[in-house]
Amino acid sequence: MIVLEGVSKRYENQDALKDVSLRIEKGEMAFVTGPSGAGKTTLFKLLYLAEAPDEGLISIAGFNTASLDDSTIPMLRRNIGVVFQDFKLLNNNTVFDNIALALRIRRVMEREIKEKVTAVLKLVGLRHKADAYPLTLSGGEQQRITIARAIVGEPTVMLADEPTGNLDIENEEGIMKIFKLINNKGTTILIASHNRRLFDNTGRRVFYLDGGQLVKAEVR
Amino acid sequence: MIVLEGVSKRYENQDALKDVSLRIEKGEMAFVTGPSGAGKTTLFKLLYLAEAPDEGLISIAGFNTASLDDSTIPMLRRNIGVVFQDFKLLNNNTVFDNIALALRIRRVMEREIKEKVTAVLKLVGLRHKADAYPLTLSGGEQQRITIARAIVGEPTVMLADEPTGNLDIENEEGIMKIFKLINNKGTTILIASHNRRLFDNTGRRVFYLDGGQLVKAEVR
Amino acid sequence: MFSLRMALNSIFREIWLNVISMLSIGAVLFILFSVVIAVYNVEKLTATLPEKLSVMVFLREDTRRDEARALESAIKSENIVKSVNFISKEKALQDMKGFFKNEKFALSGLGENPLFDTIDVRLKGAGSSAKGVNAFIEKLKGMSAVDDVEYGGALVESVYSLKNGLRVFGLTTGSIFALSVIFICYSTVRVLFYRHEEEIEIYKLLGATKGFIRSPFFIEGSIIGIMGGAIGMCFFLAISRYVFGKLFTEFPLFSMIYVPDRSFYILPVMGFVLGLGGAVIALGRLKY
Amino acid sequence: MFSLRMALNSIFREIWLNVISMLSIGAVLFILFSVVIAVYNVEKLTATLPEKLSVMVFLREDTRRDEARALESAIKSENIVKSVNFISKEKALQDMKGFFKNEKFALSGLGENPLFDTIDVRLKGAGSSAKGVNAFIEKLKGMSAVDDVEYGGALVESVYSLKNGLRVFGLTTGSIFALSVIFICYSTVRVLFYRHEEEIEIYKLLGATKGFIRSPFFIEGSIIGIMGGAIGMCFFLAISRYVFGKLFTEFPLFSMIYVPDRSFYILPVMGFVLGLGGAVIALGRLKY
Ligand SMILES: Nc1ncnc2c1ncn2[C@@H]1O[C@H](COP(=O)(O)OP(=O)(O)OP(=O)(O)O)[C@@H](O)[C@H]1O
Ligand SMILES: Nc1ncnc2c1ncn2[C@@H]1O[C@H](COP(=O)(O)OP(=O)(O)OP(=O)(O)O)[C@@H](O)[C@H]1O
Ligand SMILES: [Mg+2]
Ligand SMILES: [Mg+2]
Repeated sequence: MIVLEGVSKRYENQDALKDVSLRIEKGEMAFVTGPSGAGKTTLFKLLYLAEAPDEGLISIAGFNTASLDDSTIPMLRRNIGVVFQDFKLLNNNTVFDNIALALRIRRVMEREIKEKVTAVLKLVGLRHKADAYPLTLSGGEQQRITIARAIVGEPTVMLADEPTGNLDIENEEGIMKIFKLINNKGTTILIASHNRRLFDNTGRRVFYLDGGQLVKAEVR
Repeated sequence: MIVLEGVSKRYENQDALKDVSLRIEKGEMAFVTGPSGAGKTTLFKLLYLAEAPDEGLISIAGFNTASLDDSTIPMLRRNIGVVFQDFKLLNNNTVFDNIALALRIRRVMEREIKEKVTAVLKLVGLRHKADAYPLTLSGGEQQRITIARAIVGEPTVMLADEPTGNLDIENEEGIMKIFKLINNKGTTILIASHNRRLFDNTGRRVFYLDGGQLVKAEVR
Repeated sequence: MFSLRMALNSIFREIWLNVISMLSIGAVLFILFSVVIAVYNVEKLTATLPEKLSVMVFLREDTRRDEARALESAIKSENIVKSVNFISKEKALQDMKGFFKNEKFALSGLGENPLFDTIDVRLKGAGSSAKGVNAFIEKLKGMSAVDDVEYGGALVESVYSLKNGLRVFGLTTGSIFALSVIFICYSTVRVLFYRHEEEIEIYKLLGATKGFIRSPFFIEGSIIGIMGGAIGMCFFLAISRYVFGKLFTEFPLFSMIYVPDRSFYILPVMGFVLGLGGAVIALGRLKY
Repeated sequence: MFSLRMALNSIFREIWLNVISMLSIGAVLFILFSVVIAVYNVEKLTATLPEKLSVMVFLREDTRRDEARALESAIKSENIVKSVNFISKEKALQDMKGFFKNEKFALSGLGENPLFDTIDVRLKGAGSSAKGVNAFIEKLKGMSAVDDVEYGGALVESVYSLKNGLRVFGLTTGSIFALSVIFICYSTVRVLFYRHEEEIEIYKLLGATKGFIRSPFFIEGSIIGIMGGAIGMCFFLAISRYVFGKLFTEFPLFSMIYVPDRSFYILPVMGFVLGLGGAVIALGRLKY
């Protein structure tokens, strides 16, 4: 489902990724970890096409990212649900509209949108915040809205970047349960996190990045 | 150093804080914890005067926050170093200028600024990022810049809101070491976090908030 | 429907910013419209100027009446001529006596009629130039029955100069102002849209198509433009009713200012075009 | 120093946005300046109009020369009068003969001089109104030596009407345009500053004093204004050199347009004032 072959990405004076190769199977749930600045977010940016690699090949959901034109990029992105590390919520829209946007982009009917958004809001425990604006939410609440937006469109691939950084243990467990549920339904999930609790003793594969290099891959 | 007496804060349809009373001594390092949306950030906002309480008395660094005029508010704020949960970095300024701002506000000489900023950047391990812009930094790097900005002015009180949410264990330990160091030099520190690692087995006091109420205070 | 909702949402969330921008587009369209009306009026005024030019053709004393008539129709057939009017020397004397009577002159002492037959030639305004008029006059002077030709001379030159100068001046000024105004409208929309950059980025990352991203902004730009134009129109109507209204009654001369019927309806249309155009340019080519 | 650095940093970080805003302030100041120059020229032109008005006072046939001289000095002492010129009937005949000679008339047949002594009275332009002129004429008519007074009549009315109308018209239009332009400048700075709101919030939370927060923005506003004004000035100079320059040679009449010496230096100053003022209003009262 996700294949990287010899991928490198460099910024002005820094190698963010160096010769990274990895392969994540369809329906797998895997983790990426590594110290701050290791390149986890950069890896995700390459996968959802916010950046292009300097070297190497990337394939996701069956597409080779190098050979995409302007009409297939949005289509591909609609197949990928992303939990952004910095949330990327629209501050001028309500929580409901923020989540609904992921469906409106897919031209879903308004009635169906209402149902689905209400369902995911319940799932992340924020149904009472549907009409609130993001800036009036607590950090953890914003993070859960971002997660809700990523899952509402039922993507085939999910990329979650530090999805529990602002969450307490109970919420963290709740979110991980949701991820497992979605994964069981067939969604391929890649989670970037420093939080070992998320992957320790799960029997999942964990990729270790450091200084942009893939230093280890093991099953925990 | 920090005193709250029967403090309540309500937003439109929500009690963010309900009748909270607590007292943190000069030179103490204490923790606030609680689930997402418990009111930790709201408590901090009251302390650094971004919001006013609906009821109750707050006193910080010897000032009663209810009786401050426009000229003493900035003075008080310069005595408080805040690590904001959402960082609040100036995206159009370099890392150096972001940190230096805390000193420029205090009318420190440029030469001294250069020294001090370089020192704190070294402390958080980001000296090589002095000329970078915040948006080119990783989440954890941004968080460390925010911490650097909070400590560079040597405030008498420090409020750190989820300061390690985006940090790996090594960086987390590094930051906590810095906090202890500062605390040993006399700075009163209040840290809000879900991360039990920060306060378990420290012998520090921990305040538990839930639904805006102070439900427990214990030494861990 | 959704695009419209998004656009309205965006406008209302920061209503003051948008109202300020609408007002400033309105103000600038109002200025443009006023200038265009002014240029138009000057044009209209100058267009009538040269028609008032007349050339007096004095005929030789010995010219016979039938020769004079023949000359008259020859002149009349010239392209440049609007009308001719033959004035016999008897009629000229008659006129003169009437004229001087009022003016406290007595011409009763005059013996023989000292005057000449003349032809009063009026020239066409449109399509004629100073050169053409001069050539025509030379031609007249060359005719055998013509004793002398009197015409504005320097005046002809300066009236044509004024007319063409005003036209060039008005059109240049008008175009420069129009360009400035278009630029200001674009700039207003551009700066206003700047705060949407992050929003657009998020839309893109979520997989929105270009059309989906653009439509709310096009609608927003159009609404701002139309509202701006409408404000400019109201502004113009208010001004023209109260200020000019007062001016007209106090200074009747100004009622000669002519605003083409309901032409101010064009302002919202212009606002629409500029707002939409501004939005199109401001968004530019979206890239993924 | 730091404030200046911050201001320049802010301008250069988003240079295009700022350049666009400067251009649009420049354009709008250019328009305003052109309108003011136009109004000024119309004013100047009309100010000279009434001075060209003259009143002809015809004296009774039996008026003695000394009486006439007395009357002349009496009229001269009137407030409204600029100059008087006594024309004896002998001189009038002389003039007339010269005049009619050219015009193909022969007045040799005239017996006795049929003309009258007249006083040609020229009126002051400034400070005179149609009412004052009419009152003055009534007064003249009431004098014993005066036979009749001839003056522009309706013309006097309409020249004064034109003069005052143009003044009112020019001043109203000018003020409305000026207000619009001030608003547009304010709006430009306001919208431009909108993106700084978060920044200001952060400054406040870090404990910056109001002065510290404001100064970079005031400097930024001033720079944008000055640059805008300078752009407007360059624009005006370029236009007046190339466009008017061509117009002047082709249509000499237009060289009568008068731009007060180096007055366009005022544009950067106006830009500065508007930019700074816009920044002051845009920032408003800072509250903690
Ligand atoms: N646009 C950019 N320009 C320059 N450098 C960049 C840019 N984006 C990322 N970097 C650098 O690349 C390195 C990797 O960044 P990345 O965001 O991938 O780290 P990360 O593993 O996500 O870290 P964290 O856990 O702190 O979020 C960092 O040192 C960062 O400063
Ligand atoms: N400006 C506001 N308007 C309305 N509600 C608000 C506002 N700020 C906070 N709230 C609400 O008050 C509650 C407490 O928020 P607060 O940010 O203090 O939580 P927190 O303890 O910091 O949570 P987290 O750990 O997720 O950051 C939340 O439910 C939040 O939605
Ligand atoms: Mg990251
Ligand atoms: Mg919080």
